[in-house]
Amino acid sequence: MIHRDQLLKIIEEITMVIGTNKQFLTDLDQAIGDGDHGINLDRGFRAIKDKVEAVKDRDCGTILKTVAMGLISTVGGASGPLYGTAFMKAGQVVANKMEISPEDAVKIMDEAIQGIMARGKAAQGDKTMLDALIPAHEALKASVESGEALISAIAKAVEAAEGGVAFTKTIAAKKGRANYLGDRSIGHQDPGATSSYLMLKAISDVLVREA
Amino acid sequence: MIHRDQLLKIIEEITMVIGTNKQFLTDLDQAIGDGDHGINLDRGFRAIKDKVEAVKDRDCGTILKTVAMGLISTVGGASGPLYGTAFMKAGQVVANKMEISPEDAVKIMDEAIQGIMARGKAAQGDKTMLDALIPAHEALKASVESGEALISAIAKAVEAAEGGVAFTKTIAAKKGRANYLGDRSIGHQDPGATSSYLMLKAISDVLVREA
Amino acid sequence: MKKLINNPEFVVEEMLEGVVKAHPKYVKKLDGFNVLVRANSPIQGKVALVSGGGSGHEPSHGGFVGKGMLDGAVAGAVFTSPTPDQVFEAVKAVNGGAGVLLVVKNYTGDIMNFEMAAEMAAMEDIQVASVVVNDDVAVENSTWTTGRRGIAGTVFVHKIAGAAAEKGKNLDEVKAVAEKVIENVRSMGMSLTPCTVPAAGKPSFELAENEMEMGLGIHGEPGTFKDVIKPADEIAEHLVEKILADIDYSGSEVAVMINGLGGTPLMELYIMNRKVSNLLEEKGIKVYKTLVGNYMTSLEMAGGSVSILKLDDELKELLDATADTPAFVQI
Amino acid sequence: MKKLINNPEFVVEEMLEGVVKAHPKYVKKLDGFNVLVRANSPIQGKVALVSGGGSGHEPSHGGFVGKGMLDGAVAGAVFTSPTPDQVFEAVKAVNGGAGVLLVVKNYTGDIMNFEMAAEMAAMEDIQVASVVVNDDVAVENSTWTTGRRGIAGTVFVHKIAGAAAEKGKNLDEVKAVAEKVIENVRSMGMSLTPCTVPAAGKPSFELAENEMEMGLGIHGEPGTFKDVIKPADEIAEHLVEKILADIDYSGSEVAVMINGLGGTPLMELYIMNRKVSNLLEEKGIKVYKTLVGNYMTSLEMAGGSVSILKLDDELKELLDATADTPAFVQI
Ligand SMILES: Nc1ncnc2c1ncn2[C@@H]1O[C@H](COP(=O)(O)OP(=O)(O)O)[C@@H](O)[C@H]1O
Ligand SMILES: Nc1ncnc2c1ncn2[C@@H]1O[C@H](COP(=O)(O)OP(=O)(O)O)[C@@H](O)[C@H]1O
Ligand SMILES: [Mg+2]
Ligand SMILES: [Mg+2]
Ligand SMILES: [Mg+2]
Ligand SMILES: [Mg+2]
Repeated sequence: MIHRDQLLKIIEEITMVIGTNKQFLTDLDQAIGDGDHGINLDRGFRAIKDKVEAVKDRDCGTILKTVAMGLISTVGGASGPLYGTAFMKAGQVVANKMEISPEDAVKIMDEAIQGIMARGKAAQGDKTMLDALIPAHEALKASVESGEALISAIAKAVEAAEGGVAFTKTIAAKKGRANYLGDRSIGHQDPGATSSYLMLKAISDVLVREA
Repeated sequence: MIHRDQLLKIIEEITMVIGTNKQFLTDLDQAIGDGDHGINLDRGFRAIKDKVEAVKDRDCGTILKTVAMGLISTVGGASGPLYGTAFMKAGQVVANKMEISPEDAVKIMDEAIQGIMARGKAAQGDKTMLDALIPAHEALKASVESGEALISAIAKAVEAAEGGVAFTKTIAAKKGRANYLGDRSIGHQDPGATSSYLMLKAISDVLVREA
Repeated sequence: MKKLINNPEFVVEEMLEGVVKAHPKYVKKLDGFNVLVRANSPIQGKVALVSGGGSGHEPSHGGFVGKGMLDGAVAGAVFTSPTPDQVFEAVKAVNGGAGVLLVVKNYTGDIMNFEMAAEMAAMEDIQVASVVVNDDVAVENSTWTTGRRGIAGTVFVHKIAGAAAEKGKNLDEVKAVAEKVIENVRSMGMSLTPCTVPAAGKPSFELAENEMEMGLGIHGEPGTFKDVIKPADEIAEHLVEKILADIDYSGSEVAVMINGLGGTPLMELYIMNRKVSNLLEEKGIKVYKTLVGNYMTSLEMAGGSVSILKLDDELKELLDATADTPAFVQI
Repeated sequence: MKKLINNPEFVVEEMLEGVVKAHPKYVKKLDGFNVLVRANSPIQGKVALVSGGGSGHEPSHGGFVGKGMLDGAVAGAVFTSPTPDQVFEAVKAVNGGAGVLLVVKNYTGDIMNFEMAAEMAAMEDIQVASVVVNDDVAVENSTWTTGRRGIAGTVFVHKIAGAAAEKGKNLDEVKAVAEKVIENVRSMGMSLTPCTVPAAGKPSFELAENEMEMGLGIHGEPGTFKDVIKPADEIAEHLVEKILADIDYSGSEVAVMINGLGGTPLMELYIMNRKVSNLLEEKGIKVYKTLVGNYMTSLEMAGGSVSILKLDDELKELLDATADTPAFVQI
């Protein structure tokens, strides 16, 4: 179970991790995109701080939707609507709930991925954030269904996401700006897959720390 | 005496020397001007070649006026009208003559300097070509009046011009583009004074070689 | 990073303030949003055009807000698509009851953010239509990929669709003419130097002293390939060939745009135009109109793009129509 | 040297060809001369304006040939005053019997070459008058020196004197209004990078990554002093202060030009304008009109200049008059 207060810590942790990796994500995006991914996400997560603070006593759904709206109205670019949609879908899954069950977590990732795919029209193997999120979701789902504790299920998801990030190095992009480079994008890891991995890692880190 | 055929050789020599020093003069002009003095003069002297060729059987005056017109219509900038005027005045001194006497040479330099001053409104000490030409004229005049041979009188003029060039390093420009730099022009030798020195040196070299 | 700026975080806001100070007769800024609209917006009964995208492409798009072109321009962060709420505000501010056409360049971010704004507008019963410009032949078109980018050819869409709206055409008609422009315009660009996003603080890519990037977009991303710098004529030849290979312009009249990326002097753009113009003449393609200048830039990047638009009588008339905006005036 | 050129020796000729190909309705080139004149030159009974100078300042001056501005523009080699015969050809080609005004920028070379052209014209009984623009306050004015340079403020002379000529004023009147502009306009510039004359092949001066040149002209020459790069607002403050120290603008209405030197993006020029505009407002000087863009450049140099012109009713009316040229159109 992830309690509302843990969710708030997770959001803080993500904000911090994105801040620390702002330059790294931007550098990745300079190599095959337009060099703003870290700047975009950092601007977005810094902007949600006060908004989340204002709803910190509400349910998980409200908090996640607040994050969603905040990202949508400050990030821009491709990642803004995509992460915005993902958090929006996540919020719908846990509307009115004060805690997130392992099953909820699986559902959240499922819905988030569906949302991203509907909005961005990309598929696995297009060298996007989906290449981190889909394997992570599969790992999470398998672990939860086999009765593993959430903390270790999420650790597996993080591992799978990391593998997904590594995989993006081996392929050419079919979606996003990196697509314009054709085969020149091979050899570079996808910035969005990397930020997705970092967010999952942040979740895992908070759960471990709080355990 | 400088015979018409020697005059033609002198013009060729000047053309060559300007060509060889194109970059040097341009570098000097980059330091305190707009970096085109060598390019300008080189363009001009290359352009007069055919025109002089066409009047090579005529008198010294015609040849010098041809040089003048050629420079005026191809050099541009400040040095175009100034050197153009100088050669024009020179041509007037030896109109219809097949050779140039030592006295003519003194008169030529005198008239050329007057012409440059009338056109450019500069005076000695303004950090221009005049700072090479005026001392050169004085040395030439003194030597010729004391009965020295033209070849050694011109050598003295070259020496004086060289001193004039060195002097331009010590002063701030009052005329030409270098003036805009204020005291920042101190320490740099004037490109126009340098090209004047190089032309006088070319004359001297031809006379020595032909002696 | 050498730039005439203050804080990299505020470049867009400060720029927009500077635009409004310079051109109060043309544009006003929506309070709290990075949106410029015509000073006399909304214009009742006229279809309104809204475009936008990341900043750093000036004068695109704010410079084209005015009579005969755009009604509103939305400015995202540098090279970053604006957010849906900003686009939505622009739509609301310019809507004069006859509907709003969104002119979107084909980038995943732009598409999604403008799409979300259109969804918001639809919920408030504002009639909205969209067109997507994808003129860049450097990128192969395919349904499996993102497809061709939208670059400088977009300015022709602003001009021509803007003229149609000004003439009183309805939303469907304005959209149809915008689509006709999009079908008939192709572009390709190249660069000699990278550019530096203020917030990033360092150049977007590296090029050796003798290298250039061919086939690149307007967001500082590298192109499709690196090459040694060639003479302008050879570069022009390559760009024109790629464009002509994409649609058949033979026997037709065209408009040409030689667009500078921001750091290249007009002298060089005109040298490019000389060759482009000669090449088209050789191929029997008649140049009806030529634009040379910085229309859709990439910060201070040196380089340029060539756009060619195939014209018919309708497009010619609209292209020739009067326009009065800060960056494009035509009598 | 990274440039979109072919042979450095032919940049001016090739550029002019490109201009004529792009703007045949506006300009034609005189055969055998680097001179652009209006397509319909000479215009009988109208005072004609001729300007020019070295090339590399595009769109100055050829871009301003057209209705309401110049009749002819003479293009010298890059940064080198054109020769007298070229200027003389321009004068002959545009003279419509009402005389010709030469608009000369205050450089020794320009002065002398235009002066010689005027002497040639006088010998053929063409009525010629000259004005010399010297707006650059970076250089101290003194009868012992070359005096202030002519820089971007010259464009105001073209616009306003051009409008007077178009209205049918005679040569004395046009000259008088040009002189009024010159008396009332001041400018100052700065740069972040040097520029490279194509034939020279290397930058005109060196600047460290954190340095800028203040008070420099438009020919790639260094400025009056080097400084560490400051925020745009401080730079704007320095430029405006120097200008305001030179003539008293207080209580008056002014036109402002934020001129880019060629390599600086519009974004930065607008950020500069924001501050310039605020400073003038604070001092009670009313900005009547603002121009922001590349009007008088220095090849690909990054940087800009600020020009301020004090207006009266006559100047306002002429500034507002219609103009139709390749680089400046006003309805
Ligand atoms: N259609 C898409 N579907 C899913 N993810 C995408 C899509 N397009 C881009 N992305 C992700 O967005 C990341 C880039 O985000 P960002 O740099 O913030 O936006 P932009 O590309 O607009 O500059 C890419 O690395 C990729 O992971
Ligand atoms: N008024 C003047 N009188 C005499 N010589 C001058 C004057 N102005 C400039 N010069 C000379 O011209 C030289 C510069 O020539 P050049 O670079 O060809 O022309 P520009 O200064 O127009 O670029 C200077 O070094 C100086 O010697
Ligand atoms: Mg990006
Ligand atoms: Mg010079
Ligand atoms: Mg982006
Ligand atoms: Mg010069």
